[in-house]
Amino acid sequence: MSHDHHEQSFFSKYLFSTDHKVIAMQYLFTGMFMALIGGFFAYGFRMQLAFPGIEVPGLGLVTPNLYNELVTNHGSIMIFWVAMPVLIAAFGNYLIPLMIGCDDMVFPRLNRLSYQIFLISAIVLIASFFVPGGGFSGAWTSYPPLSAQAKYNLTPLGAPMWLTAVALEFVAFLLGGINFITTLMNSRAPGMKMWDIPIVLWMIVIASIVFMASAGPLIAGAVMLLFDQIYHIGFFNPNKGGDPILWQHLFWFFGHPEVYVVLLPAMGIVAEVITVFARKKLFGYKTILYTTIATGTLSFFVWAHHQFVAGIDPRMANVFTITTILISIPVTEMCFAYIATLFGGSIELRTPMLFALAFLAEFLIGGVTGIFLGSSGSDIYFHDTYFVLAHFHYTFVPIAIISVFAGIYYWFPKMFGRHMNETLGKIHFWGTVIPFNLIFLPLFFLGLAGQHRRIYSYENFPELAKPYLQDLRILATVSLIVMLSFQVVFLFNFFYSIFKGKKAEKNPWRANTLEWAAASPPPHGNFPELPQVYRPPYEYSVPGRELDYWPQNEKA
Amino acid sequence: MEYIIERASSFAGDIDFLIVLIAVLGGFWLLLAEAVLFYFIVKYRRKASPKAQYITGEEEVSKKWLHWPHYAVIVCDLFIIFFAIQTWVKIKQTLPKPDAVIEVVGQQWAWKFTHPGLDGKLGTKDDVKTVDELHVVVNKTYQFKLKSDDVLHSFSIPVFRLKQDAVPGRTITGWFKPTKTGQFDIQCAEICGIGHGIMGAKLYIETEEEHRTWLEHQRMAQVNGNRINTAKK
Amino acid sequence: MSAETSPKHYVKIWAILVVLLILSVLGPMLGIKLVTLLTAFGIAIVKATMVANHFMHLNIEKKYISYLLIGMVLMVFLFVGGTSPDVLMPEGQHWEKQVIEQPVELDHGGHE
Amino acid sequence: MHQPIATTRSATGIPTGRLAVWWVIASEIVIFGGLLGSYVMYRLLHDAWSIEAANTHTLAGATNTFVLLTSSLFVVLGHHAAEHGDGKKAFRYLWLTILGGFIFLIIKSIEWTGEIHHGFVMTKSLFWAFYYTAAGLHALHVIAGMVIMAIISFDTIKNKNLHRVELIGIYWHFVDIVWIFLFPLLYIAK
Repeated sequence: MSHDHHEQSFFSKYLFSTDHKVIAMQYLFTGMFMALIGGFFAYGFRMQLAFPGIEVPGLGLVTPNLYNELVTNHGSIMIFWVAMPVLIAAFGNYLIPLMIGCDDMVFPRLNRLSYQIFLISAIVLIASFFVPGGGFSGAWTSYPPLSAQAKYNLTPLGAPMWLTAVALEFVAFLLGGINFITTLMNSRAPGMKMWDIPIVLWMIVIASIVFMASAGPLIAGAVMLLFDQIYHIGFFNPNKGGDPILWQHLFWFFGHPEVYVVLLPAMGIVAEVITVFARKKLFGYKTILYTTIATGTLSFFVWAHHQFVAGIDPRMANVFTITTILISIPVTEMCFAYIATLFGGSIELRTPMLFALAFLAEFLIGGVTGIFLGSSGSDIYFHDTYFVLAHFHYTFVPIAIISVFAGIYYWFPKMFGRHMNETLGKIHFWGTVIPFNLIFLPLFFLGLAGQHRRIYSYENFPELAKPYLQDLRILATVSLIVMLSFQVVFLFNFFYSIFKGKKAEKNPWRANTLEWAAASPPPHGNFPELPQVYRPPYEYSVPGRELDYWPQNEKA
Repeated sequence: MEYIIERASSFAGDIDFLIVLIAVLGGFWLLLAEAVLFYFIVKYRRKASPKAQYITGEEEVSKKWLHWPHYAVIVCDLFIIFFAIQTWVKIKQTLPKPDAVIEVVGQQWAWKFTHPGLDGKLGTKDDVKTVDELHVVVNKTYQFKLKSDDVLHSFSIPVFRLKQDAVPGRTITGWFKPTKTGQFDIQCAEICGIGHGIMGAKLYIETEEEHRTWLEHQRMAQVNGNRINTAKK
Repeated sequence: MSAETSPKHYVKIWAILVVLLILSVLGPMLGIKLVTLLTAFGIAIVKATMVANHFMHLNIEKKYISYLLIGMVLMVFLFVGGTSPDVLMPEGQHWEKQVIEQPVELDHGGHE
Repeated sequence: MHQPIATTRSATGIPTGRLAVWWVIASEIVIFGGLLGSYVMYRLLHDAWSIEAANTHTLAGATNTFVLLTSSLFVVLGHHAAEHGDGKKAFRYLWLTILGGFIFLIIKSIEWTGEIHHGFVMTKSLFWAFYYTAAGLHALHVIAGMVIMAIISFDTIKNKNLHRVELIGIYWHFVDIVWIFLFPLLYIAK
């Protein structure tokens, strides 16, 4: 297995590696880099909103066009180039082979190709900020005709480049997804049955399947939109017989399942973390799995709730209201099961656990506020207001930021063989979670007051230009800056610990799953001897056993 | 809701009721879930509970702790669905007989309104066309025909709790009935390009007399304008 | 070796497919709309199933692969089903759209 | 580079390569489905499109269907040969299949050249836009299949990696099936 100890050059080891762990790190670092860009964009437009017309330090004057460009690309980056690569690709690549006890992904070269395409897509996106006319500024939903015709969006190069980048990114994740699915289906360690698979893997793979089934129409749609932009065909141009609403359907048929594509891996990471730090068996493993499948399936039936007032037939809205409210059923059941897991546990509040619990607490808020938007009647008012924005940030920030931190703090000892500093971790935790709430709670209120989205300055709307609303905007902006600056603590902790952190043993958290049976960090080939599996993954605190954990690979 | 933003249409109250209903039902479950979560975190922290219990959550005894709250959630869901659809049907799916019809057209980056003139009919010679100014009479039912000239826009009047996207190539019909006089904001709530942030219009809800005066004033201006134009030629 | 995977069997399937193809071309020549639809799309479905079953060996593959592929096809139908009230219809409840038919000009040059 | 152990495992009973090809096809179904679904909806809305569709060349389409069906036969025969360890024969069949792909593309290009000369270009109307987009996307799949097949064939002749003949075969049949649906959608329904 890992007997070939030939020296690899820097390039073949880090840039063109086929090792799933290296590829996972590539995804992770690319995602972190993109997150910095996305965060910087958020800083740019929040500064403009709080102090309209000032020279933003480090960015300059935010013109209306730049403002649109910033919000558009902030959204695109955070979803396509941060949440997706980190949650699915980085954790999926790192965890799947280790947790099912095999040496690599089934198609290592396909895996490398997937990352390379992803990297190109990121480069195309970044390049699009510097072309004449600037980057795309028609919102991440990219509704035509605005996105389709340069005479409307004024970004003749930025728009097609943005679209190309998104399409490439999809191709990358389709390839990656195929790899994940086949690996989990076929390459499990001997003895690992369906119910022995750690829940995080189930969730990553179900998310990949959901992604695969939903992204197809949008890939076709992206080709159509690209032709509209370049050749002025008019697939979505009503003056040529097209229909702009079709794009909205194509987009949201993908766009809504996408929410669950990133939610599921996050829930999975949280499941791993809370079981370990509460020393508890996961409450209702099968229930959680079934609700996951139900959520994944139902997520295909709800897409048009993004379009209630967008010009779709009002009769259809009733169908989508019902399905949308129904999807709350499996999701609440899942959340209840997670909370029930804590019952009777022995909770140790280490940094990963803090982040995992914060995920649950914050995500509940995001979930409940979603009901306002899923019910057609109240969505008439809330559609495209800051209420929507605050709602989905209450889901996406827990998903893409908080749960990712939980995962990084938890698996860091495995990834780099060293521990991250606990004190700095806790400082980082409070410095992230408290400002996070202070950013978005005011935005809920602004949304209730009727503040609509993607407006660079509210001075043109007397009802929204009231001083107390402006105070709320300033509060949100200041909180954002505080939150962003606390990420420096994380970055320092992260890079310092890679080189200088306390050395970690093989299984520092006394966890059950197979990745902890490998050395920290695992060598090429992962395991000295590929493990066998004898029991389910969450056998903590089993009565009659001296140890409170029972690794999956330990012979009875 | 009306403490945050005024209500000025006949159906604003319905939407506010729905919002409050969801806030109460959802808020109850949210607070309950958060309370249980934090109670567990405190009660079962390592110091207070050094040894964890072994509960699979697969037996009926423990599963019922999931299921019963869950059934209760479903009942709440049904309530919400019922009222959501009721509100939706009232606002978007029924068209009460209008007292007047207006035409609203969005373009980059202004709202164009066509009011019926003194004869009360749309499509006649004395129609009054305005840009970024909508004048309506309080307590009259209006039907609007919404169109767009170029890209998507969204006709949004927060005090009415009304929002409807304008789609190029389509004519979408809707209605509202103002219930309060005053001067309010009209927004464009769908990104429509570089000038999206300036695409606001004014809504004037007037009494019958005020509206008549305004119409007559407009008529005079129009006649004068025509005279000037003819003189120029 | 089973009869399902012999060269003879493949040739037989191929022959049937070619006959079906000829039928599907001839069918529309009758000019009856229903026949056209039936021969064109009915036969397409039959042909596709035959290729899938006998050439791709879905008939002897694990069942869940078929379910997977059918599931994906159902996804497409779901998408079309949810979208068609807006895209397929010229008008609906309280809305209508102008349907622009592009004029057919046969002598139009190949340039804009 | 050596193959990871992971690739050789088969917990489902389906070899990894074939399983992956099924998933590739699953993802392709929705891509083509999204495009064709949009086309069908537009087509049913616009009556005038059938007049446009009358300008397509049914005979060319039918011939191409025949060519693809025949190439499908060749590739399945190639798979049969490969299963019995006859790499040389499989190699011949693979190249016959590639030849079929070539003929398909040649007919396609003659057909398109004629149409473009008559002014039926992509920008003429949405029907032609869909016509070229859908058939073009399909043609790209044909080309990709041919390239992969050519690469595989040189292993096959050395009796190496014979299982790959089946994998490319399944993909090729899928490309065939897509055409089976494109043909009536673009050519016959008038």
